[in-house]
Amino acid sequence: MNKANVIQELKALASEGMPDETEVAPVVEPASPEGDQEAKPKKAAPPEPRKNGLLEVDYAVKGVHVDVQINSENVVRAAEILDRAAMTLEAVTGVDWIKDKELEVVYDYSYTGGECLRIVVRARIPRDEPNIPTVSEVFGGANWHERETFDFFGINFEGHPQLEYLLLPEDCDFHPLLKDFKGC
Amino acid sequence: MSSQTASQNKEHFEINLGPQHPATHGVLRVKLLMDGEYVVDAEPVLGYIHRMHELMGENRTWAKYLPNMGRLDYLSALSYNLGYVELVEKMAAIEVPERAEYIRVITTEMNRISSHLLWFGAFVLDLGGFTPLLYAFDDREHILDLLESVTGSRLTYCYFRFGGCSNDVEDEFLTGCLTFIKRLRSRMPMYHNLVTKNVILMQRLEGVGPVSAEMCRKYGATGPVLRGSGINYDVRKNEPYSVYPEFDFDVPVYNECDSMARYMVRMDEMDQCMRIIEQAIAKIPEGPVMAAKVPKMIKPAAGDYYHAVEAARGTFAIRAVSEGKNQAYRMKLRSPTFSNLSLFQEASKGMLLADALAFMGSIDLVIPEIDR
Amino acid sequence: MAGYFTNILSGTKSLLVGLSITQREFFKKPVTLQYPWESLEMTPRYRGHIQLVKDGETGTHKCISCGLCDKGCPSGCITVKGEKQEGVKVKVLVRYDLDFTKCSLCGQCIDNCKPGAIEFSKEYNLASTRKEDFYYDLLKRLKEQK
Amino acid sequence: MNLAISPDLVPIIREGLFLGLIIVTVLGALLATCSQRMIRAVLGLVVCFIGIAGIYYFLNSPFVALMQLLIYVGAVAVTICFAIMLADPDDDKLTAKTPGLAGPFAVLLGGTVTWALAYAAMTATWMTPAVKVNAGTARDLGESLLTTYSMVFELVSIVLLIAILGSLVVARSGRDKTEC
Amino acid sequence: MDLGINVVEMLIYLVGIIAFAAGNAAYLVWVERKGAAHIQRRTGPKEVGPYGLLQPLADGAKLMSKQLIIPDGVDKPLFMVAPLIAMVPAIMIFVTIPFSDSIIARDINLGLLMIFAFASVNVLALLLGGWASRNKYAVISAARAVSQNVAYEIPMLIIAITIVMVSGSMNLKEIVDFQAGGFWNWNFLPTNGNFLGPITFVLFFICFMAETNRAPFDLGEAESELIAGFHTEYGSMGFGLFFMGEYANIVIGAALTVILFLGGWYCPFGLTDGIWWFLIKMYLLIWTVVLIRWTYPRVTLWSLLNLSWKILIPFSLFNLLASAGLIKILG
Repeated sequence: MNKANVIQELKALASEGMPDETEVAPVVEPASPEGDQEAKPKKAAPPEPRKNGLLEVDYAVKGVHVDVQINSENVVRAAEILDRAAMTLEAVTGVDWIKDKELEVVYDYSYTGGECLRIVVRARIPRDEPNIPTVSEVFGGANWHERETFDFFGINFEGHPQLEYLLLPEDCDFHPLLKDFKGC
Repeated sequence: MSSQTASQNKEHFEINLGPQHPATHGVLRVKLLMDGEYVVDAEPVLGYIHRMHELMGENRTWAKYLPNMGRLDYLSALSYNLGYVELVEKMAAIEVPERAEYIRVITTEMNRISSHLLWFGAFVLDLGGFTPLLYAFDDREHILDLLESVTGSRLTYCYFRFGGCSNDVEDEFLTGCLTFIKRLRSRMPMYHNLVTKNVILMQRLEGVGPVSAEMCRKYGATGPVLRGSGINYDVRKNEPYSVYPEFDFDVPVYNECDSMARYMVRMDEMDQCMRIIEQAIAKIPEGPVMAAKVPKMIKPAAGDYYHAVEAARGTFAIRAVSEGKNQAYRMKLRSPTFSNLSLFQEASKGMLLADALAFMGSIDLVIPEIDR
Repeated sequence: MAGYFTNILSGTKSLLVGLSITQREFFKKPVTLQYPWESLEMTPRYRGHIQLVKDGETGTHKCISCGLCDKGCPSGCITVKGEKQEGVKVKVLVRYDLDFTKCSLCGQCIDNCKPGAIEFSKEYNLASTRKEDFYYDLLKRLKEQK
Repeated sequence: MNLAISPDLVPIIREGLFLGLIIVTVLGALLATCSQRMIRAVLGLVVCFIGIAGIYYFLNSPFVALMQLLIYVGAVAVTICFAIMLADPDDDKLTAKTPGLAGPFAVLLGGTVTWALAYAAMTATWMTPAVKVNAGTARDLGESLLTTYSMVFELVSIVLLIAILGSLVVARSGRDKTEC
Repeated sequence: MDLGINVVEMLIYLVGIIAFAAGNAAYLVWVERKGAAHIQRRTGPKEVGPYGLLQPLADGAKLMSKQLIIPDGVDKPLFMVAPLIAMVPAIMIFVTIPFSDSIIARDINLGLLMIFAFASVNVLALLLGGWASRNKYAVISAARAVSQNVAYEIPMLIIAITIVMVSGSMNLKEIVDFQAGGFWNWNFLPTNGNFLGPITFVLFFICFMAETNRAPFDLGEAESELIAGFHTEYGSMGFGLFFMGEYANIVIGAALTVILFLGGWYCPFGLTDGIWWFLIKMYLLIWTVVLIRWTYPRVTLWSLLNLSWKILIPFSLFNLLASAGLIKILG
């Protein structure tokens, strides 16, 4: 595994499909805790949804080394890059950003071969059309994680071999982790 | 998935392991498609004790979510406690006094031994040997007594607090730990003679349930399953947290990739736990067990946080998304056996029914943690 | 062929060793506690349900009805009701209810309690078929305590 | 007090026992042929075998009687059960209706056989009924097998060997599993 | 056929045998529970009577008073008959067992063969019970039990044939009498011409455990795999009969081992021969069986069959040939 190479490839992937590549460069803000950045402007103006791009964040604070946001159609390519780097998919999950009308799918990758490296890949998809390609072809373990995410958020993983309720009962018709879920 | 197409074969039939089957510790159902004694396809069906812990995490303050940790994996509750408090301490930048860190390590490792002992007993029970279970319980009882004298509970601990531990430990506890270690050391040869070296057990475990390192990687398997496949990965070593870097311990790794390897990893891990505890007791400093300044209402800065610890069954990680409020915006619990179990379907194909059970036992399942 | 015989021999030996271990354990004393006839003394830190601490001097509780235990309880199983009474500076506790069916014994109420008015009881012989039996009125309980 | 059975009663008991065994045998046979479920038919067969074993015992050949039990009940019936279990997974499907002509034909055939047997039994001249060749013990049996009947014994062994080999061949080609 | 039997004697034996079988079944359960408990450092039953000695009676009363549930969809006649098939042959076998020189219900010339003949019927009970239950676990269990019993009957018979050859009789009493004198005359030593003496004794013991479906060969009722195997659907006395049949079979197996290898009622030192020696030896063997059950994990079907075909049968066959040769040479 070559950390620099992986970062380079992911960076390239993240900058792909940016709305306007020449204008907005991917945000690269090492060291500075990204949390403050997001927290402060909140009081002034409603926070903008995060732009695609790669951040090398402070591991001691965030618990991850690389945080990259990409377009939803690129998650499989990201998985392939990380698979080639012999990384493991630890978990797939979602976050409901209801204010931005977006759902975020988060992939946690880690490296079990020695040096500690954790990479988080995220992709945002519109809330009313929650479709994203599955990475279960690349990582078999994603199968269950994606099913779980489907349970909780109703995200449709396209091409998933068995997108059924995993933890919730087969006949339920709600997705509890959506922020507009009001109990049943 | 394939069960529909495969079941058209007339010679195949389906049987259920669980949810009321004596082989599934807890409530797991595995739909087995069998061809005589051979497993054609095995599909675990989860969710029988799903409690939506992640949603609870979004509705409670950071502090109020603490007791939930003991309910995830009730056998090594302290590892989960530790993972959560460390995450919140990281988020809120709380300094933990050193004595508290040592106490955390001692109690967590004791808890890990008790978890492994219970697994040992239950595993041999799965294989049809009843007696080792009760010998293991005898030893485990001592741990529970010790931990009860410190934490007040016997199983679902809620002992750690943000910034330390809820109370200090006495010297009796520390000497008690040392006495227990002495006792367990003297009992280990008995376990090995009775169980590990038993020819029947070896026949049942050797070469059964092969899980290659590559498969572990693809499925995100961690913990003893990964280490039984020859990969030296332990969060305590690779990504040190708490005061683990100060201790000298080995990560047992076996290359056989079979159930026996996983068994041996856990047995050796108990030895290593004892080593850690001994060193911790020797080094434990005096001082407070709670940080001087812990904010009343914890409001971590907005952003994503991730923290992983080594629980008894593998990497337990929490991803918390904070919006700067006193409760989480999103709380993702990444439990190790969820990933470990997910490889069961692929790995168990073509196994004998009895071997599939041995394999399932060697993964060491704790269902509440899978279902969350 | 030699492996065939050594396998049989070593296997038999391991089986005999196993038998000797269990036979040896057979003659040892049981380690279990005969529960209804014997019972354990709970350790000082044992977490039973909470109860109000009896103040040695005044013979009553120390609760100031601040409600911090109530607010900090993850399961919401504590209900504290205080009342302003004439001549007393702080609110006077009139009811302290515990719904033990929900309690997870995390101890946060006790951590939160500034005056140290509540503690864990040492009761563990709790069994009932009705859940109403686990709704405790702690003030009443305190009065009944000697 | 001597409660030993009086000598007068012995023949009666003897006849009664013999009749009882015959009834058990016939009932078992009837159960085996009439029952609609295969597995119950096997049970009938077992009952029939046990009756026959009793008759053997009655006719002073305990060895044959016990062999009947050991081999027919303990092995053959079990094998048939096994075969049924393997062959017929959904046994709800009871025996299909036989064509109309089968019944009369069966009666005719059975009647003819019965008549022929009865006729043979009635008309044949029985020289020495139920010859007691030897005591029926293992030693006698072994001796006669290895002296008088050695040729037959060997032939039977060869037949059995061929049967075993044949069944092995059939069993191997029946299921071609690549692994396991 | 000799019918000059004393009716009173017959009745006494009948009642005695049934009482012996039932009492043994009941109290072996107690021994098993108490023994297991002490092996595991527990106390076991201790409330009903002193040392829980009345526990078996309480268990029996409980089993008998329970409702006999016949699940929907089972093959009712077979379901009812199977427990009987498990119990009756077991009791029949006791008829031929010589407990001492004089205590034997019926001294049959072919006693050994009779034991094997009736013991082989036992398989049918498991098979029918499992099949009639209409339960997948029960069917798998029945299939396992049968393949196991068939596989282990072969070495068992071969070893028994060796003993018959050595002692020249199938009469159990004569086999025991052949071993009269001290323990050096017993068949488990090679002194009598049983070439691999102790080994065949162990092999026979293994076979007997496998035949009675005892742990570690309890594949038929492997509770972690098949719940309770062939008696999953049985409750009340249906289960009770299966249970009694199993324990009766253990007693028979131990008795047979004592008769064939350990000199029956003869004292090891040629002194006070009598039924007590028979019982002492038998219960020691039964205790070993209990101890084994609580020590080892369960074997798998494949290693079970391997054990039979790769170890037991070759050894027993070799022993048969060698013993025959020995007898021929020594005359």
